[in-house]
Amino acid sequence: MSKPEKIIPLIQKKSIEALLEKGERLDGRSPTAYRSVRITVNAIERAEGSAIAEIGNTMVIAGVKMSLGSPFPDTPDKGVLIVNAELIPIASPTFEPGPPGEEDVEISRVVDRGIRSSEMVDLSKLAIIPGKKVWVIYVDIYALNHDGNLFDACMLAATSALLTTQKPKTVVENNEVKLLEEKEPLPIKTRPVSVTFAKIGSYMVVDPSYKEELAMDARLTLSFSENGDIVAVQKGLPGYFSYDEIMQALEIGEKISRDIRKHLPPIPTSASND
Amino acid sequence: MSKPEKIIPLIQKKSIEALLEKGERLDGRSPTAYRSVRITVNAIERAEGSAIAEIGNTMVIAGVKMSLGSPFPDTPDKGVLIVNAELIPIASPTFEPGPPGEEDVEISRVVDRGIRSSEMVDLSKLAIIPGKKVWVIYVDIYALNHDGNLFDACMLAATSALLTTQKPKTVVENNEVKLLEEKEPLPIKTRPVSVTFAKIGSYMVVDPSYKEELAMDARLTLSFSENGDIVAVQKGLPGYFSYDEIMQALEIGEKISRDIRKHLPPIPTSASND
Amino acid sequence: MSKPEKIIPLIQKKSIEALLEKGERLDGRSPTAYRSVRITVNAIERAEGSAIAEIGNTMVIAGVKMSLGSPFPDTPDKGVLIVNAELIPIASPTFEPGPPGEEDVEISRVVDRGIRSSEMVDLSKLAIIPGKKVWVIYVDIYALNHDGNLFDACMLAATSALLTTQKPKTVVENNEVKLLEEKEPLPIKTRPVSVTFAKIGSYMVVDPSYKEELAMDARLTLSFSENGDIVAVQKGLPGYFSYDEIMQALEIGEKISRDIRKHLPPIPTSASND
Amino acid sequence: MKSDQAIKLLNDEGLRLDGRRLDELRPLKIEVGVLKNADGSAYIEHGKNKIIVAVYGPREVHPKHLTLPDRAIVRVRYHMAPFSVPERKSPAPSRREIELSKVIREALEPAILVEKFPRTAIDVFIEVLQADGGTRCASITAAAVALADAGIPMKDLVAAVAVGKINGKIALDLNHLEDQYGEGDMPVAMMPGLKTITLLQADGIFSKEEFKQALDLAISGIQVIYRKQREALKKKYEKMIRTVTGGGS
Amino acid sequence: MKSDQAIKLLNDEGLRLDGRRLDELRPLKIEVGVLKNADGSAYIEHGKNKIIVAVYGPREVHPKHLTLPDRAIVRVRYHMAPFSVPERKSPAPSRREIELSKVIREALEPAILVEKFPRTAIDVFIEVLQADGGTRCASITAAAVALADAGIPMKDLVAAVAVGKINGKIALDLNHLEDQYGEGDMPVAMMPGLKTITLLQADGIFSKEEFKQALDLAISGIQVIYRKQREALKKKYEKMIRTVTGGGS
Amino acid sequence: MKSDQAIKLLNDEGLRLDGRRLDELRPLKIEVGVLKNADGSAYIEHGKNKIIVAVYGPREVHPKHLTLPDRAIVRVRYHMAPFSVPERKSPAPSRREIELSKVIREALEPAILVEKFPRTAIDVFIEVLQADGGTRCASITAAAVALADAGIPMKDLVAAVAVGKINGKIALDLNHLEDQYGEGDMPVAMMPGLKTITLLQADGIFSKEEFKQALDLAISGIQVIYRKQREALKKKYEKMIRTVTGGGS
Repeated sequence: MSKPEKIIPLIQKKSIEALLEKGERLDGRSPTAYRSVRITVNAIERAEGSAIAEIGNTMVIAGVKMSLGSPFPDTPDKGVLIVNAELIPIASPTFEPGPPGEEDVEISRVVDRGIRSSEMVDLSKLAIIPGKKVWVIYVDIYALNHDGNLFDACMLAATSALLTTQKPKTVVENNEVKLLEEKEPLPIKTRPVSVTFAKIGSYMVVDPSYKEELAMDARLTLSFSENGDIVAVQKGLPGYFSYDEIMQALEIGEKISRDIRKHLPPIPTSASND
Repeated sequence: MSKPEKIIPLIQKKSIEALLEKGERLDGRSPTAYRSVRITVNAIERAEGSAIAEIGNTMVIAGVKMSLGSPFPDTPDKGVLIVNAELIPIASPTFEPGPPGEEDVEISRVVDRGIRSSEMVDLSKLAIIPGKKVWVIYVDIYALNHDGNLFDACMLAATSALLTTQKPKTVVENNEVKLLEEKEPLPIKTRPVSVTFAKIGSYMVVDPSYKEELAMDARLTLSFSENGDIVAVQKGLPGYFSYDEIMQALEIGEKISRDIRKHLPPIPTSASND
Repeated sequence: MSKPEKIIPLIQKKSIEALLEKGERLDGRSPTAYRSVRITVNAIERAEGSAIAEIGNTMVIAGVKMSLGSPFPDTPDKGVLIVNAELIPIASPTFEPGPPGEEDVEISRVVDRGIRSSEMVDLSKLAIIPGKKVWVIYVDIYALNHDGNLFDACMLAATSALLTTQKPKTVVENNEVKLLEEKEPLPIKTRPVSVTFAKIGSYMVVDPSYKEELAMDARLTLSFSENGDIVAVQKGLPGYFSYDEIMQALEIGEKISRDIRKHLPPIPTSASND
Repeated sequence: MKSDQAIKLLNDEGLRLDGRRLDELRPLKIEVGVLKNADGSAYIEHGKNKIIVAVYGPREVHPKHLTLPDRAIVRVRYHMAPFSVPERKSPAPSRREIELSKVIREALEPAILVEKFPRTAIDVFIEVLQADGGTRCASITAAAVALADAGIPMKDLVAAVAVGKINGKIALDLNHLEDQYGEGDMPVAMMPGLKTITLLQADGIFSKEEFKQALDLAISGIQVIYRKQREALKKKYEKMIRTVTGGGS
Repeated sequence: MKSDQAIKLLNDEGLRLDGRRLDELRPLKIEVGVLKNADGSAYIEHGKNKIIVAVYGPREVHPKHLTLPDRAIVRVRYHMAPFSVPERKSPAPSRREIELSKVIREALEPAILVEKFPRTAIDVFIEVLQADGGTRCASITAAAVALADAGIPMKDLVAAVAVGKINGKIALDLNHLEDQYGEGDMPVAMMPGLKTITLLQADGIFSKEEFKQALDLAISGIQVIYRKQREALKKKYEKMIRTVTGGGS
Repeated sequence: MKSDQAIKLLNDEGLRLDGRRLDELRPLKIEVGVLKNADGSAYIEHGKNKIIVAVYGPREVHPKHLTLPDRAIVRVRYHMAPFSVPERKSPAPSRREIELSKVIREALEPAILVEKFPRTAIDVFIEVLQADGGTRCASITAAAVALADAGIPMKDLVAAVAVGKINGKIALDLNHLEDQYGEGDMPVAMMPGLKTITLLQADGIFSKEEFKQALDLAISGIQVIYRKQREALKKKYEKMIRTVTGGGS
C-alpha cells in the first residue's frame, strides 16, 4: 500500500540533529539504545504459528500457515517459504488501503532474505515426497501500529512465529501423504535478527522512532545469524553511508542483535522431520 | 463498476415524502403496488438458459452457461453455482465502465444467496462423478436499463434463466463423462422470489423506482421460497428499520412474492439426473 | 501503456500538407519512399531467436522464447504462437509505464495476424505429442526508439527473430518428450512483410515518420506474403480512405514489400520437424 | 483459415450451408430507441448476432483532463456477454475486445461532427448478447443508428459488413461457421453516402484480385444495410410523429 | 445449511457443543484504545473471534472530489488476515470482504453524526486476526466502540450479533461450526438505545415464525453486548481519569 | 547459496569457470547516447548482461500532485525483457523488479542535484535485454552515465558492482552461475569520487571479516568501472566536438 508523501518541517529535522550533536534523542535514548522489545507468541490458535512483536509502540503481528503443495521446479527437494508483509492502514495515518506498494514489497523481501540466507528453516527437511509434495510455509505479516522501525519488528514477528510453529507429522503410504494428529515444530537451525540504523544528517541512530524516520536520510538494515554472521543487508532511502559508518553499524548491530535475540523463543528441539 | 455520487435535491426528497404522507407515489402507485413484471425466456439460443426480466422500465438479462468442471474441495458431491451480476454502463448514465464495484458484488451475492439458500437447484444431483466431475452453472446477469429495483430484476432474470435451462444428458463410460445429444432441464426444487422495499423518510414503499431510490434512506430485500419461507434477507444503505417495519415488510413481501411468482416459468418436470 | 494526448499545432499539419502538395516530405523523401531498413539478428544469445529492426531512427527489439506446453483445446494438433508487443517508455516521451494499453494491444494483434494468416510458421509441425505436448512460441517485442511506423518495425523484428530461431530437436520416449542438444530452425513457409501508409489531409505517404504520424488522419497497414498475397490489413485512427486510395496502396505496398523482404534473413532450410 | 479441417461450406448448387447465395446477406433487423435511459439506442439482429447499443452524450467528462478543447472525445466499449458464445467467456475485457473497441471507435468517429461539442464525451456502449460471426460489423451498424437516435449530428451513417473467402470463393456476410472454417475474413465499414471506408481489416489469404472482388462485394452489401438503417430510423421517427399527434403507438 | 452432513449440534439436554444454552452468548471481551496511532481503536474477542479495529478521522479526503459538501463520508475496510482461517486466505480482498465492508459501513453510518464534519472522511479499518463465525457482527460491535473512542459524536452505539437455526432450533450467537452445519444464519445490528435495526441479513430457511423468534432473540443478545460495550468505554474513561488525576494505571 | 548442489566454481589454480581471477571484473562496454528520443541514454554490456537505459527529464509531472515544491522527483523503472532469462519471464513487474526499481532509485538519487529542478520529474527507464548476474549493478552503472548524457547536474557518477562468496572465497563481479551456486552475493554502489556508498545489499552468509573483505574488493572494482564510465562519456563528448567542428563521425 502506497504512502502519501511524509513531510517533516525542516526545523524539526534540524532540532533532531541538534539533539544528536549532544548525543541525545527525542525520546531520551542514546544513539545506540534499542527500545524495549516484547514478543507474544501463539496469539492466534488457528494459525500453525503466530507472534506479536512490539518495539516500543511499534506493533506487528505475523501468522504462519502450513499447507502441502508442489516444490518450485528448480528446488524439487525443498519446502517452499513465502513471506508477505502488508503495511495496512490500521497501523498509521500515512498508510492507505490497496494492493502492496514498493515499501510493503521491500520489507517482505528483506525479511525473506534474512530468513532464507541464514537457513533458519531447513527447507530440505520439508520435502515429503521430493519433487512432488512438500510443505509450503506462508508467513503473513501485518503492521498494527507504526512508530518506526517496521523492518526489525516484521523480522521479529516472522521469526518468532516460525520458532513456535507446530505442524502435523506426516507419513507417506502408497505415495499418498497422510497428516497425523501429532504435531511437531519446524526444523530450525538458527535465529536471525535484524538491526536497523537510521542516518540523520551526519549522525547514526539505531532503531529509529517514527519521528526519527521522518527525518532520516538513509536506512541500513543488517541481519545476523546466531553466530554473528551477516546474512542480509539492505540500504534504503535516497541518502548514503560512508565506509566507516557501515563498519561501525556492523560492530554495534552485531552486539545489539545478541540482546534482542534473548527475547526470541528458543530453537525448538526434536525438529527431526524424517 | 463504481457509480458516481448520485445526488438528489433535498426538495425532491421532501416532495416524495409529502406525497407518501398522502399514501401516493410519483408514478401514481400505492406504496404496496409492484410495477408490471414481464419475463421473456430463451432470448439467447446459444446459452443453455436465458431470460430478460422487466419491472416497469427496468430491464435485466441473464444467461446460463453449463460446463463440466471440478467440485469445490469442501463439497465434492455437489455441482457448482456461480452468480455474477454486472451493472454495465448501458443501463444508466450513473454506471461507469470498469471491473465490478461493491454494488455489483452486493447484488451478485444477494441473488446467489436467494438461489442457494432456497436450494432452488438441487446441486447434489449435478455431481456426475462425485469428487471429480460436476456440472458448473454460471449465471451471468447484465443490467440493460436501470429504473430502480435492480435487486429484484436480477433475481427474476436469474431464476427464470435457470428454470428454462436445458443441459445435455450425460453418461459415464470408463470413468469418462460423455455428453449426449438429448437435453434435460435442471433439477429444480423451488422458485425463490425477492421483494425489495425502500424506506424514504418514515415511509416504506415496495419496488422503488429510480427516482425513489435516489430519495431512499434504506433498502430491504426479502427472498421467499415457494412455500413462503424466508430464504435470504439483505438490508442496505445507511438508514435503518424499526422492528415493526421489518415485520410489516415480511407480511406484505410474502404476499407480493406469490403474485410475482406467477410470472415465472413453471418448475420443469422430469428433472431426474441420475 | 497509454499515451498522453499527442498534440500537433495545426500550423505544422498545414505545412506538412503544403509540402505534400508539391510531392515532398519533411525529411526529403518522396511519398512512396521507405526509410533505410536495418536488421540485426541474434543480438540476444539467451533467447532462442532475436532481432533488432531499425527503420530510419525507429528501433525495435524482438525475442523468441520456446517452451513445451499444452495446445489450445480447439487446435490440439498445432503449436502455440503468442505475440506480445509493448510500447515501453524508453522509446518515446509520450509512452508511459503501466500495463499494455490499446495501442500496444493493436500492434500485438496486427503482427500476430500477419504471421498467423500467412502461415509463416507451420504450427502443425510443432505438435510433438498431438493433444498433449506442443511447442509454445513466445514472441516478445519491445519498442526502443519511436520515430514513426512502429507497426512495420515490430513486424520486421518479429519475423526476423522467428527466421533465426534455433530450437532443440526432440525425441519422444515412452510418451515423454526429451530435448536434445542438437538445434534446428523453425518450420517456416513464407516471410510476410507489412507496409504502412499514412493519410495526411488528402495525401498518402508510406512509412510515416513520427512527425508525420502526429499529423496523420488515418493509417493503413497491409501485410503481404512472399508471393504477393494480402495476409493482413488494418485501418487505424479516426480518418478514412477512399476506394481508390486503398487500391493504390495495395499496388505500391506490394512492390515495397518485395524491397523490404530483401533485408530479412532467408527462410531456413531443413526445417523438417518429424 | 483458422482450422485445417476441410469443411464443405458450399453445396453443389453453390449455395451456402444456411441456403444463401454467395452475395446474399443474412436476415437483418434493426430496432431504434430500445432503452429508456440512454440518449440513443439500437438493437440489431444480424443473422444470429444479437447486439444492443447505448449512446450517452454529448456529456461531461470525468476526469476533466481527458477533455479536448476543440472537440468531443468519442469513447467506445465493445463487450461480449459471457453467455454470447459457445464456451462461457470471462467477463473481463480480452485483448480482442480491447482492439475491437478501438477500431469500432475509429470507424464511427469520422462520421461524427465532434467539433460541435468541445470538452464533452460521446460514449458508445456495445453489448454482444449473442455472437455469430461479424459482431464488429453488426456493432458498427447498430452504433451508427444509436448515435443518430441520440441526435448526434453526423456527416453520414456508418454501415458495415464482413466479406470473406469460403472454399475458394468470395462470399458476403460470413456467419460463425464460415468465419471459422473459411480461408479469409475482411470486415469493412463505410459512410455509404460519402463512399469512404472507415474500417478495413483482413486476415486470411487474398490474392490482389480476390481482395478487390471482396471489397466490391462488401460495398454492395453495405448499401443494403444502409437502407435498413434508414428505414429503422424512419420507422421510429414516424412512430414519434404518430404518438405526438395522437396517432397511437 | 451449507453442508448436507447431518451433524448433531445439540445434545440430549438441549445444550450446544460448546456447552451453551440456545439463548446464551459466547464469552465476550472488549478492550478500548489498544492502538497508539489510531484516533480510536478497539480489540474484541467474541468467542474465538479476534478482531482489531482502528478509526482515523474525521480527516481530510484524498482525492478531494470524493468529499461531500454537507457531511463526512464513512469508509470501511473489513479484511481477514490470511492466517485467520483454517485454510490460508489470499490477502487480496474477496467478493465476500467487499460485500461485508459495504454492509458494515451501512450498519455503522446511521449512528454517526456525519453532518457535523462536512468535507471529511471517517475511516474504519477492521482486521480479523482469527475468525470463528459471526465476524461481521463482532466487527460492528468493536467498530462502534472504536468510533466512540475516537470521539466521533454518535446517536448511539451499534451492537451486533448473529442468530441462526441449528437442528431446527433458533440459537443465539452461532460459532463457526454451527454456522457451517446449521440451517440458517441471521446477522443483526442495532442502535440498542434507539431500537433501530441497522444491519439485517439472512440466509438459510426460516419460517415466518422462526424469523420473528430469531429477531427477538438477537435483540435480547444485543442488549447484553451493548452493556459490555459501555463497560469497556467506561473502564477506559475511568482509567484516563485516574491517570490524569495521578491515580496511576 | 540458492542451491545445495556443491559445484566447483574455482579450479585448482584458483581461477573461475570463465577464467577470471577472484578480483577480476568481467569485460565491460559502455556506449553513450544510443537512443535518439531520450534526453540521455546508455547501453552497457557487462559480462553477458545487456542493458539499455533511457533518461527523460527534468520534465513536467502528471499527475501534478506528485510534484515536490523544492526538488525534482526521481522515478526509476527496472524491467527485464521476457526473453532476457533462460525461462521466459512474464512481462508484468515482479516483486523483485519492484524492489530493484526502488533500491536503484535510492542508489542514484544521492548523486543527482534534485533541488535544481523543483516541481519536475527525472525518469530513468531500464530494460534488461539479457541477464547474466549483477543486473542491478550494471543498470546503475549505465543509468548514471545516461543521467550525465542527459545533462542532469550530478555530484558524482554512481558506479556499482556485486561481490560474493564462491567456494568460500570472496570474488568480484559474480556472473549468473556464481550467483546461483555461490554462498553469498553483495551488490554495492558508490559515488566513487566522494567515497560514499549509495547501495548496499547482501544475502548469503558472510563473517564480519569476509564482509569487510568483500566491501573492500567491491570498492576497488568500482574504481575500474568509474574509469570506464568517464571514458565512455569522454568518447561521446569528443565525438560531438568532432561532429560540431566538422571532424566527421
